[in-house]
Amino acid sequence: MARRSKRNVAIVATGQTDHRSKRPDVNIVEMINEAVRRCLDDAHMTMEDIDGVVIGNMEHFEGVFFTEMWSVDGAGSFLKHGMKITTGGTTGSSLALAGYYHVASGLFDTVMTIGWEKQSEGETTAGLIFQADPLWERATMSGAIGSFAASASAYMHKYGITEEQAAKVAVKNRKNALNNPHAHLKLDLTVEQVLKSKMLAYPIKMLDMCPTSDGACAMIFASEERAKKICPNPAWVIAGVTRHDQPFGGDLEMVVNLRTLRSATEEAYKIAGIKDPLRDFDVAELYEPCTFAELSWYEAAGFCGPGEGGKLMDSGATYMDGELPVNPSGGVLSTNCIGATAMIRVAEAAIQVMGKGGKRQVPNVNRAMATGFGGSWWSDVMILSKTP
Amino acid sequence: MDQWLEGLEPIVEHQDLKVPYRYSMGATTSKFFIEIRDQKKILGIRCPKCKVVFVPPRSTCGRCFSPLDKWVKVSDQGTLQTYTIVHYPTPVQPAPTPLIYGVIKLDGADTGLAHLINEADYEKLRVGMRVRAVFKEERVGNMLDILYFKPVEISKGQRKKSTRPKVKVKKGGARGVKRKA
Amino acid sequence: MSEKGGSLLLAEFNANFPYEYSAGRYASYFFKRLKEEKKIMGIRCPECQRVFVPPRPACGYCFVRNSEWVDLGDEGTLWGYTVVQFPFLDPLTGVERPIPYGYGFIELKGAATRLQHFVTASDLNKLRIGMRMKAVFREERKGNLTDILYFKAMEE
Amino acid sequence: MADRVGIVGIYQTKYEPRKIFESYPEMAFEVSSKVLEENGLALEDMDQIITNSQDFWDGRTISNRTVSEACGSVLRSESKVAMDGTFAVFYAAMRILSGCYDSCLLVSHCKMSEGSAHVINNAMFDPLYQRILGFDELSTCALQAKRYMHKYGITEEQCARVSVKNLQNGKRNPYPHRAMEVTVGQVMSSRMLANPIKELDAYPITDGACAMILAVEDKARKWARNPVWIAGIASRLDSFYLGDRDLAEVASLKAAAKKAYQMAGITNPRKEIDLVELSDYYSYQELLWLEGMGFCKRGEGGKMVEKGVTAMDGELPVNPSGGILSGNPVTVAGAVRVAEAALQLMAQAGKRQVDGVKRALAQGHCGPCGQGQCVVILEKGV
Repeated sequence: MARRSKRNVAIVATGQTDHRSKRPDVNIVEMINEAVRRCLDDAHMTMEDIDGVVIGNMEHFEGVFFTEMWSVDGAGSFLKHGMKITTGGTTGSSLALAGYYHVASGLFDTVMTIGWEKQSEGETTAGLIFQADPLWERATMSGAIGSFAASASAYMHKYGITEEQAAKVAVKNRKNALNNPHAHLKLDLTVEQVLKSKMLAYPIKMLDMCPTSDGACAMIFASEERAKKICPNPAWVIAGVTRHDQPFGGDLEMVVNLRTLRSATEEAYKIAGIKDPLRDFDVAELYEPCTFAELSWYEAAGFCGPGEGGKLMDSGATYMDGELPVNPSGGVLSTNCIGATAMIRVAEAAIQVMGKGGKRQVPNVNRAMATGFGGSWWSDVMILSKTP
Repeated sequence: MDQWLEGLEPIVEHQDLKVPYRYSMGATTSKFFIEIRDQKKILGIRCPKCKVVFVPPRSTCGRCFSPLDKWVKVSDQGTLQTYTIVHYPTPVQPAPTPLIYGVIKLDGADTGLAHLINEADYEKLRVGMRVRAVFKEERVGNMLDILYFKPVEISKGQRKKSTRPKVKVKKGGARGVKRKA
Repeated sequence: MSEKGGSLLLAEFNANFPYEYSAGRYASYFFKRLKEEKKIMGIRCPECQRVFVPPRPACGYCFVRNSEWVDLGDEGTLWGYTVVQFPFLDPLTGVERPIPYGYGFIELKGAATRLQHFVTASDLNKLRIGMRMKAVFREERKGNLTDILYFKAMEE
Repeated sequence: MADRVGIVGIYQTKYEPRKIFESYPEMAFEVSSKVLEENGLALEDMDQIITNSQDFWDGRTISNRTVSEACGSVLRSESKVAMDGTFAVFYAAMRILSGCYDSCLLVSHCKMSEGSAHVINNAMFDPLYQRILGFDELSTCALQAKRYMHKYGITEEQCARVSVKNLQNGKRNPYPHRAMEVTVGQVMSSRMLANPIKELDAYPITDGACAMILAVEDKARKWARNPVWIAGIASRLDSFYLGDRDLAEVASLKAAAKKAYQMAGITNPRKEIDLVELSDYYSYQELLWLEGMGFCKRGEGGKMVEKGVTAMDGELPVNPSGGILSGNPVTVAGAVRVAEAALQLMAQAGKRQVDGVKRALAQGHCGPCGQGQCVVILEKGV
């Protein structure tokens, strides 16, 4: 149903904080400002060159109702167009898509998108319980971990996925993170260590789960005319698709089958002319909130058939030197500042296309995909390319 | 109407959502409160480009995006820009109603500070009146270390001068600064 | 917290947001039947015939109003579950929620969706996917979801 | 604007102080299904859904999770604008202009009765400097009202006249709940909340939802007898801290209006705009916003209402709907302004219809004292 935009739009710059478990040295607005300045530096631009700012986070995580208003000084949105878009875990990708639509509409030439979270300032599990239905889910809900655990157990049961296969995701992504200066958790782990880490909620152990981070990410989207002047190798947005779903966890198969990602990737691949994602993409940044999820997302994104996520992991295809490196950044398992997390996926995919990946750069990236995950098992997909 | 709706009573679920939040103030805001706590001094921060002195301080000038680090001491006295007497009680107010809020432009600052006003005769409250900060005895490092602002007692002869303070228009001053108080 | 001598301060707030959530007609009816008759009701889409629990005004697939109530019985199959073993602050009480506890998704016969609830067995370690589960009701029911205390394994 | 986005249809719930029987999905399904039905459209005709709500009001993080299914977003494209409804209209319009989508179902909802207004509004203030002082929307708007009245000599009586006019206009509108016949004296003697704002100067706690269908030009022409076109739309943010700006000035509104006028080719708004629906959460705001948008000189807003310029039968009718003062929930209020302006242009405004409206302006704002402003110019279909 969605089409490619009428006007070409490119990502021309990104900026991230160095994500940590705690940033007591800066307040929320200062942390946002850090990402914004890094993004402007990346583009060799000043705030005057920006037409509008789109920002978001998880409001209840920090108990900050009007982030778009408070952040005006640090986000540089004074007397500019400003907008707040929040959709839970997909907030970052919703914002990136908003940057795309803003510029594609022809009403803006350059738009900055900002996602952030300072999880150390609130209670993450309590914040997540806020998102459960007050009548039907809140009493049982235990933050994100419980929902993943309950359906990961069903996923293992249905397809014979093993805890070892899941553990390999934790090892791969955190090792990748060693190459990413912005990543929060950078660890050289063994499968054994992951399996022996503290049990949180069967089958999810401490090292199967993403961390909680303080951090922000900013990006600049520009029109074709502007993009070519700003950046020698911009990352062109080829497709953007969103899929939402029914409201209750019990309505859905959750980790067993993320049908929103299946539906969103099918449409995005059609728009972008992707036939075989494993071959056609050079890199993918998937929003994997836990190890089991990455395996399941492989299936939903069509990298392999249903139930084959574990086997694909075993094959090594998604390692840095594999056929389709997944999460060279270290992924969500290494960094999770929720409102920024999905934007970091898009930013990291853009970094790969722009060739700015440093030690985490995958050689010769022409096409990259990024996904966002959140809400009620919702998905966003963006496809980026070296050529418009 | 569907039959099942007949005589149905609406159910309402009451929940109190309780979360403790711990906000890092960052270096700039911390310094502002530490100076008030330890020295009873109110500091502003000056933009090197706009020359605007911001109170409360922040680390970026919203108007020109310059980083800010030039501290200036401002007075604990200022001029009331506006005020209101709040008659309705809420669970978040720091004092019983009726309470008075005001925006005070401290001498030496270009922006106003929103705070409480007290020890004031309601009838005599007016925009342009001179007020002064009253500090708390036991200060802990937050905005309520200033208990409130109270009217400055002045003799008749002084009034004309102090109720109409000269507003310095700074060269290159930003929006709001050039305007009359 | 503002330790004298430290140059970085914190602002602390103990937030308390009160809400009065209207259950709406569909949930109000569900809880009424649960309270009065210990019945777990689903609601059927007149077009695709899917039965939804929790009940809701519309079918998301056909976008029509759901209309027909269906008694789903009090037995079902355990589709997926977990045992929560990590401590966390419960915003509903302001203190840590007691752990460990089991919760999962129950497939009630005839329902197209699963009901999320507490699950238990004689021992939490004995929970298995595919187990038959039965609702255990509260004696003094109040008209909310906790009128079902939990679903308990029928055989182990 | 090179391409045009049209408003095809509108549906509103009744706005009531406490919709105790309505859950969010019930309210959202009512407006979503009815707006489609009344316009002879199916959900499949909608390429995307934009929801508009605030997590703090809903008492739920990701408040669109509650209504997604009821708005038709199952396995479809949806996003949520967490600001005033005018911003949601803006986002829906730009997503259509992007060429990615041809149509949009926009659903805005809020039940103010379920939360604690002052506690929620206190959370809009930053936790470092302002929140601890216990500010809320009403008390800070009172600071703005006082500043404005002091600086420009606006009187409480002039503000009361806004309430008298809008509450009376609201009686012609079947949706709001607080429309009534009142005198200036009654407004003036209503309970003092935070001076100069009295009970009848302030909007009431309200529940409700509003849905709107927007579409690209060719679809809009096909679907609607009288499509209404968005001729200009712009938003701007002012500085945050209450003392950073002179509260009597409205730089963000001025800048947003300027941009919107430029897009619509308007040089003299007073002459070229026939009707205004603006966000009058408090009576003084109608005057301040009219000045900010250049409908009169600074300080002359009071005279406009005194002379009857803004009355139903005046030269520039303002809020023939009865405005937010008659009862619209926060967030939804901005979508209602656009909806009501559109209904006037569609000649579907019933008893509140103003004759000969060809071009109308809708304005919305959010944040402390109107920090964020959005201006929408609508034109009758040609």
